[in-house]
Amino acid sequence: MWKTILRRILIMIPEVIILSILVFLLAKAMPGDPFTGSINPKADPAQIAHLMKINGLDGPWYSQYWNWVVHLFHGNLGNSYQYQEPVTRLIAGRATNTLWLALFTMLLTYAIALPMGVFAGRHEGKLPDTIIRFYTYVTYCIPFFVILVVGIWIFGYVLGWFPTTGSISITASGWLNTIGSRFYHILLPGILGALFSTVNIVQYLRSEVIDAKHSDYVRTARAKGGPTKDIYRHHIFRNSLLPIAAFAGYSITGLLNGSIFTETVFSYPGMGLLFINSISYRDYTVITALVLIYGILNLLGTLLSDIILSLVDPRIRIQ
Amino acid sequence: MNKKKLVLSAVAVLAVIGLAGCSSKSSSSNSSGEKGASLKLPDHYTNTKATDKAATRNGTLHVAEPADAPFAGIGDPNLMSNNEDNDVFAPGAAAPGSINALFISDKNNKIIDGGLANQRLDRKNNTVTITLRKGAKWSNGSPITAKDIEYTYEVIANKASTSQAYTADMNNIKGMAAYHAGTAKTISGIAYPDGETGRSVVIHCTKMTPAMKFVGNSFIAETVEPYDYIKNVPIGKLAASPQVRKNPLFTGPYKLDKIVPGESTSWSKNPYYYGKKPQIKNIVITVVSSNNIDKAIQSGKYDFTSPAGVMHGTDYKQLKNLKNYKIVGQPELGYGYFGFNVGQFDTKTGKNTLDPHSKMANKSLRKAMMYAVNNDAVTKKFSYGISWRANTLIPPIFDNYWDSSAKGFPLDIKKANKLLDDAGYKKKGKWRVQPNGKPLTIYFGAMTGTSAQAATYQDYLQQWHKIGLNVKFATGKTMEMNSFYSTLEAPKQNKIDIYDAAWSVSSEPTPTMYTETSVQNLGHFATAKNTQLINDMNSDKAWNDSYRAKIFKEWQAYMNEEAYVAPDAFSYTWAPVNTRVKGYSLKSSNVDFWSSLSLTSSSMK
Amino acid sequence: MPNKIDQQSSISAADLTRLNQEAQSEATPSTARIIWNEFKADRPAMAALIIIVGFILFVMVAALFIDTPKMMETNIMNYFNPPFSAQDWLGADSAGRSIAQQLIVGSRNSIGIALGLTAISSTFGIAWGLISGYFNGYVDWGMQRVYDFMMMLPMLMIIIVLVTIIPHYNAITLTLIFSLFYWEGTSRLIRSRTLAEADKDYVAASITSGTNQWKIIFNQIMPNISSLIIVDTTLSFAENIGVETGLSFLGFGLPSQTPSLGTLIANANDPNNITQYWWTWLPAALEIIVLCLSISYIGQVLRRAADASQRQGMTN
Amino acid sequence: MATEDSFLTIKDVSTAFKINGQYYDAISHINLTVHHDEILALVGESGCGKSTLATTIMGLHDPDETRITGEVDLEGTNLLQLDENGYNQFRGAKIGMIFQDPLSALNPLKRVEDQIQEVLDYHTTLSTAAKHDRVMELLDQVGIVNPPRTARQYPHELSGGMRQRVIIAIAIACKPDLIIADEPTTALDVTIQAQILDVLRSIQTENHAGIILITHDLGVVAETADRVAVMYAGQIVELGSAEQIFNTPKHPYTRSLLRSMPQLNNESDDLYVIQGNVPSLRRLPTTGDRFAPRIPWVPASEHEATPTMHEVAPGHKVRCTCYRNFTFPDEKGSDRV
Amino acid sequence: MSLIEIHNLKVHYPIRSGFWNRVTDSVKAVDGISFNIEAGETYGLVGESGSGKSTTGKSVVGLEKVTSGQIIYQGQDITQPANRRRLHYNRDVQMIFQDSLSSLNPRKRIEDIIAEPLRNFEHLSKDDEKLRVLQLLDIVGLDADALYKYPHQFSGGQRQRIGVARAVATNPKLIIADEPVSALDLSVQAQVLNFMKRIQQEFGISYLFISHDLGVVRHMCNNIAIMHKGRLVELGTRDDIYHHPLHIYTKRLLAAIPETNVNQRAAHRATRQAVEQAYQDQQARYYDADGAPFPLVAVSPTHFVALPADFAQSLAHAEQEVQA
Repeated sequence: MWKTILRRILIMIPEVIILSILVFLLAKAMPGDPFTGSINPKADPAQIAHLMKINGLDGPWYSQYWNWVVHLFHGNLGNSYQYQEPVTRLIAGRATNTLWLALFTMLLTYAIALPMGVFAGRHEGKLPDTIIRFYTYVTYCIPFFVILVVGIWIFGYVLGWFPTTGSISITASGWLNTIGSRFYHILLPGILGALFSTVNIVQYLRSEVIDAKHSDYVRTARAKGGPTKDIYRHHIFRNSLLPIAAFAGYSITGLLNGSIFTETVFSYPGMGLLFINSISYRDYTVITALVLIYGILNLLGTLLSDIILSLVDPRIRIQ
Repeated sequence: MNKKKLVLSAVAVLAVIGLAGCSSKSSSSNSSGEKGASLKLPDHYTNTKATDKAATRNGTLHVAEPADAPFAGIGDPNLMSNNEDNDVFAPGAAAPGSINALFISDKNNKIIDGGLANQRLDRKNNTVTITLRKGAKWSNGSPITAKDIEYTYEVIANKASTSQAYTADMNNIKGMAAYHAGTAKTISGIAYPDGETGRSVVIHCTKMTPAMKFVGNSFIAETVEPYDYIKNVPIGKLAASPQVRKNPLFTGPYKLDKIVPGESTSWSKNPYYYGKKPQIKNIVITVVSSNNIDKAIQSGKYDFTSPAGVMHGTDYKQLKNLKNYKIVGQPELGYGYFGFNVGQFDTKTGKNTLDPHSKMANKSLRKAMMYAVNNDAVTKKFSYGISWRANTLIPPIFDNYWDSSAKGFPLDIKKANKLLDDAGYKKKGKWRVQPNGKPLTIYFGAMTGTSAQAATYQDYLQQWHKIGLNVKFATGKTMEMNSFYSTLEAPKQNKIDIYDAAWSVSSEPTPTMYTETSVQNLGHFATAKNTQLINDMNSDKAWNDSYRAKIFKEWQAYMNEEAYVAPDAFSYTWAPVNTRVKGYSLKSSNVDFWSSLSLTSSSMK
Repeated sequence: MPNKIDQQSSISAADLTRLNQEAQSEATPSTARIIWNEFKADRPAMAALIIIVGFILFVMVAALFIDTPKMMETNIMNYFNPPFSAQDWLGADSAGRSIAQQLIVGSRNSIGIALGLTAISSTFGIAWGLISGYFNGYVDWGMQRVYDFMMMLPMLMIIIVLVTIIPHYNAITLTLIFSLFYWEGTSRLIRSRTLAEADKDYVAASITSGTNQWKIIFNQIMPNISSLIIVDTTLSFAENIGVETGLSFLGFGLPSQTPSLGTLIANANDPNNITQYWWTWLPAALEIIVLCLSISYIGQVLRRAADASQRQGMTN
Repeated sequence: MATEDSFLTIKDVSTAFKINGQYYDAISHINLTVHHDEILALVGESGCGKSTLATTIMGLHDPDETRITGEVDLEGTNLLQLDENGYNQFRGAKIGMIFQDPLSALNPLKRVEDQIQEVLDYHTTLSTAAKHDRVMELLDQVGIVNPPRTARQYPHELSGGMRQRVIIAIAIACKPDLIIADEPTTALDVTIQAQILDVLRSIQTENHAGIILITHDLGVVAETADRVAVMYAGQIVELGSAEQIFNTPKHPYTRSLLRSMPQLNNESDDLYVIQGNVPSLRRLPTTGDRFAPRIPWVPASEHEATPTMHEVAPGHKVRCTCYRNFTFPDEKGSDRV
Repeated sequence: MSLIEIHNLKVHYPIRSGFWNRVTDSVKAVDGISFNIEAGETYGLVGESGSGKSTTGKSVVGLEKVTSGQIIYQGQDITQPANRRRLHYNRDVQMIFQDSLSSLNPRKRIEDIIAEPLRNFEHLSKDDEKLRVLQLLDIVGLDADALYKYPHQFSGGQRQRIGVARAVATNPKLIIADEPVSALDLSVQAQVLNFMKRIQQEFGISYLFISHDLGVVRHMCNNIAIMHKGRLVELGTRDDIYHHPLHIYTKRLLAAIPETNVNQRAAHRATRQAVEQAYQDQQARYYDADGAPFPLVAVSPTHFVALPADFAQSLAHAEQEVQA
């Protein structure tokens, strides 16, 4: 199994290399440079050239790329022009926030979606099923940011139940307070994100449950004389949940995309907001690093899904 | 959105600067527009309520910093590069925008005694002597020394420095160029009469200029750096170091307790502050998305927005009638303007040259375009009075220099048409053609911004269409800020003929961005008279204040006459202030902004 | 040997017309007819179909009568006109532009983008999925690597970067940019079904009948996944109508002079608009929801029609 | 075989499925008894209702989609009257079922042992260790060579024959009186089929169970069954001992089936072909003999208007009177009756 | 000359494993079989699932990528796709599939299905083509109104007849019938088998009839090959195989066929169990050290068995004596 994972990771390497070249070139192709308009007008052109040079912005693209890669291998992604600190440190701080939020959203998503999907599948065609399906249709049709914007307006401003900005209150002290404050800040975006991302899982799980319900092995289980609840617990739930569990890795992709919206609306300082800001500031080092990181996270998500699936499904054991 | 302002190193000092990309432009005002704003905002809030003792003991002042991005968190005035950092570290300074500043100034921004240090200019010996007040201390209790003054120059000028604050004018200090180039280890022009730990430094210059009398000039750095505290950090790495990020030192009334990177800062009283004793136990400054700032204020979460924070006209409309908030404001250090592309920058000689054959080289055309713009109406509708039509290129906050009598370009379609007719721009079909008969299409460059700005730009186009000029957006739409500036900064370009942009200026108003050699002279105009006038502003004669004012006014008249760059709008810098706040005053005479503040109640209402 | 067949069968050329007519009268209705019957049987679905088709036609035609540049002119006097007023029955936005007119032109633009995007990405995705699924071996391996790589790309980020790079981007370039990424879901779906189909004996039968590989892919296999294709395309279309809204919200959408549902909904990114000037964004949001729901509903019917023909196959 | 020792009596059972809101009988008016120690084969072509009868006895139909009438009496209890919980006392305990497709009938995610033990969990109070022992015993009983190893495996790791043995182990775990085997060997190779049939028979001997063996393969029936019920279009058309059915078949359908088999000793060129098709569920004739359309040369007068079962020999019953003078068209005058 | 000669045909599927996912082993689906198909004859290929009989059939018709060996048709090795194309091989060699539903494209009308090979090989005019399809339908006993219907509207037996019609459309010389009746009910099976026989007689087609059902094979085939583990274990005439089986595997298969003679079921079971016992006990004598069948040796001009020559001869003698 470890060998297979290692091999998968090796296969990823060329993909990551191509991605790195791609993002590097894309970033270079963006108009303007990080100093556009920000140079002191009294500074002479030599000073600008000097700054470009110490930031590795001179020379042809391949030499810039090569420098970048060499630094990359030293764990050095360069400095953010906008934030004047090492990109690794900058992103590390933001990544923590994004991961907190993503993790919470994911847990909440599953906490909401699993009962809903199972319930809808179990009562296929009945009223609760109709209601749940209507909910999924409507949610599917509403743009994500509309949910966020309306949500922050109602619960953040009108009702004032939740903070509307930031990741933690500065007045929080002590570990309990700190964690509490962090949690309080991700609560609303997490709930809204979860409400949105349940849709796919609910629909998928529902049809899985319906399939499982009509499967031969459930018929076998019924022929064993098991009570309905045991049959659901031992056979239907478990078998329908497996593909969903494997979905978890892939859902990282969705959460990362969503983070760009959530963090923008909630001024939540995570990687998504950092990306949007960096685009405006042409902060290449940050842009390239973020795209690369998101790409690698996507890859790892896929790998994770495969691993989970092989762990939980004996038919797909990785040798 | 993108209101990337290019700020400079903080201190209300530094020279000109950045482009206030998008703050609200446009203005209201009476129809003739000579006298500035129709809306009069008070520059202070007189709160007569008694100060609650409990509030003083336990109260927390909540300040909102409107911003689209988390702040960078560089707690050093010479290294920070955006407004947000300046704002969130403001309580470390006596007054907003003067973190670790040496000097205080009068209402004309002239340096006066009584600050952290006093300055003496010696025109005979070409020296500047700066003397620290006695017993001045950093917020950690260690003394402020002469070396701290000098170290500012090292931080700015060091070869490895990430600071953007180094200016060509600093080469005026002896030995500075060599240090900057890395050929000298120390700056030979800076001397310590009583040693590095003493209280004074003497700066030897090659020449003295009148600008040196004012805060915000680009010749003399006006801050201190805590040398002892940061001496072990290589200057190239200073901006990323914890000494600057986590626990920066300040000289102001409050000291930094805690910082949540990108989000908020928390402050408590600095017992070592030399000036007026601070009165509030705790100050918290939090970044609030500029989209949400109105809702945040309306729901009563903050006492006021950062005094220098960017607030739009639409925000004013939303907030002006709140019962528990008062609006306080003063004219902005900056202005919006129209620029015309009339030349190119010669990279070899480093000079801008006028191209007499360029599309916009005709003065009548430029002026006609300006007279066609209905800025009075536009600003009134979209900014609710916090912007108004500008009449010159010097903002009214510079009382001495601003020419209040300048007419600017009020709406006058008739005059515009006449100018064009006289200059030979005849109508051929729907549009006017060039005097030589060739068709005329003018490309307008504008930055993507708020919806009000988009509407404004659209209105400009419509107005120009009214006088028969075929004006189109360059690239067909508004431009994202970076594309906009990278297009304009090209030495020679023909994509944009006229553009709308903004400058925020330093408290010393010499318009260096319009000089023959400036790379920020985006329209590349250069005339002998302009060069002469700007040089005169800092000539020996200009030590005479009234002469200097006269030159400034002459320059304003000249610019309005030639219209290479034409004024667009002036604005207020303003903030909603909660009625529990006492002592809020933006008066420039209030050198103790932060320590003057107190709370009348411990709970916000 | 044709003679042999002639000898074995009593049918000769003389009977051809008669038999053909007989056969014709017994002919089974086509898939299209089955789907149509399904719609006729399902009133809500019919209503959804009428709404969609009627709305699209209305928007396409009405948009012809609107002078877009004129409509997008700033009209200071109409600044945030409330709805149901004389000039603008749906009100006006911050530049005094009619929301109703913008809604029509914006719908046209958004639907146009959705149609273009669906056409490009579905065609590409279907072709990719069919080819990759049919040919195993190196072709499939190579195509799968490309697919994996595309899947790894953080789509939204790359789109934003591309949008900022392209200087003269407009609805068409935007459609093309989206098309770069939106074929993936379709291709995966189609590929997995093609893999299953390619294993079926009728494909083997076609091979042994000497049919060329491309004909097998597009004439034999594709019709068999047509119901999947129809349903997937329908649902993609529903999704694609709102595709540019997210970008517009983040500020990377269509140019401001090109109204779209996205630019209208993006008005909601100013919280003041949410409550005070709700008419600037709400109608567009509702429209997207209604369109998307209707199309999804139609998709359900199509899916049912497809299933029904299969069920029929089992009971007969 | 006296009726007294029959422990399962199926009385007048009909099962109808709902199709587009209307009910259609899949089996109608079935009467059968099953005795201990016997294998009763239900034979017929696909669609004749064999499996429906099995699932009806097991109570596995969705009550919303089916309408079941009649009585299934197992040792004094009418199963059709039971609610779900009541039924569960019988399923697995008194009735075991063996399914056709051994792969899909096993939960792919559970080890063999867990799947067998599940029955014991539901119906016994044995200790865990005792259950484990019982599982090993069962696996051994169904002829699995290495029970501990197989018990730890997952279904996909087993061959088709092994899987079917596991299913049998599940079915017999609680020593049920009745085992219903629904096409237990159809998916298997002929050699494996023989082994599985041997296992079934040995189980029956050991447990004294009654087995209902559902199959379409006359060979399997001839090899295994004690009694045979031939089904056509939802009805039993002939019922008798294996000897009676194979040696003296009466009903035209039974005779047609036997005649259309490629016999090992029959190398003639043409096989007998029954005319027409099995009617689909929705087109079942509601009156008259359902097989009549497929023997059109038999005059209507030969058929009963409402066909009933006639006892032609002790224990040998035939539906409808048409059997009396039935001959195949190509053997007119043959003396075979 | 034989219609088709198969020489040492091998079809191996690679198994990849190890760190670099290299091919480390292979599943030997077909592992070196040779036989000839004569014109007009019927060959039965019998074996259990996984014995490689279907793979062999598919290789002959060109559906399977052959690992090694040759299939010679008209002097050309048709394991090369180019040769198949040039010879219009599939006009002469056709196939009938087991699953009649999946072998007919559910989205195509019957006319298009039957005409498919015609369109590829014969290029008839529209009317001629339609006429040919109608005639073919007539031959397999279907009415003209089938023309514009879809496969799912027919019963299993009718569909299989449509499959037959398609297979004979181009007047092939050989039809590979892969379990053509195993999915059908008894009565329908009889119908299809009758058609296949009739068509063979009338058109002089050769069949390679693949089945696991020895009863059906016996009914249909004059020549029978028994396959096991990818190799042929016994090859001979119907009489050779059914009455003089030599290989223990053949005997076991024959013994496992259920008898319809109820009166002798006990005896039959005893025989079967005895053969099964012998099969279990005597593996070593009948298979080589790797458990694979030996190469074929001839025991008579028509009868071949996969055993060491001497052992085969002794078995043959013993057999003759028993018969005598």
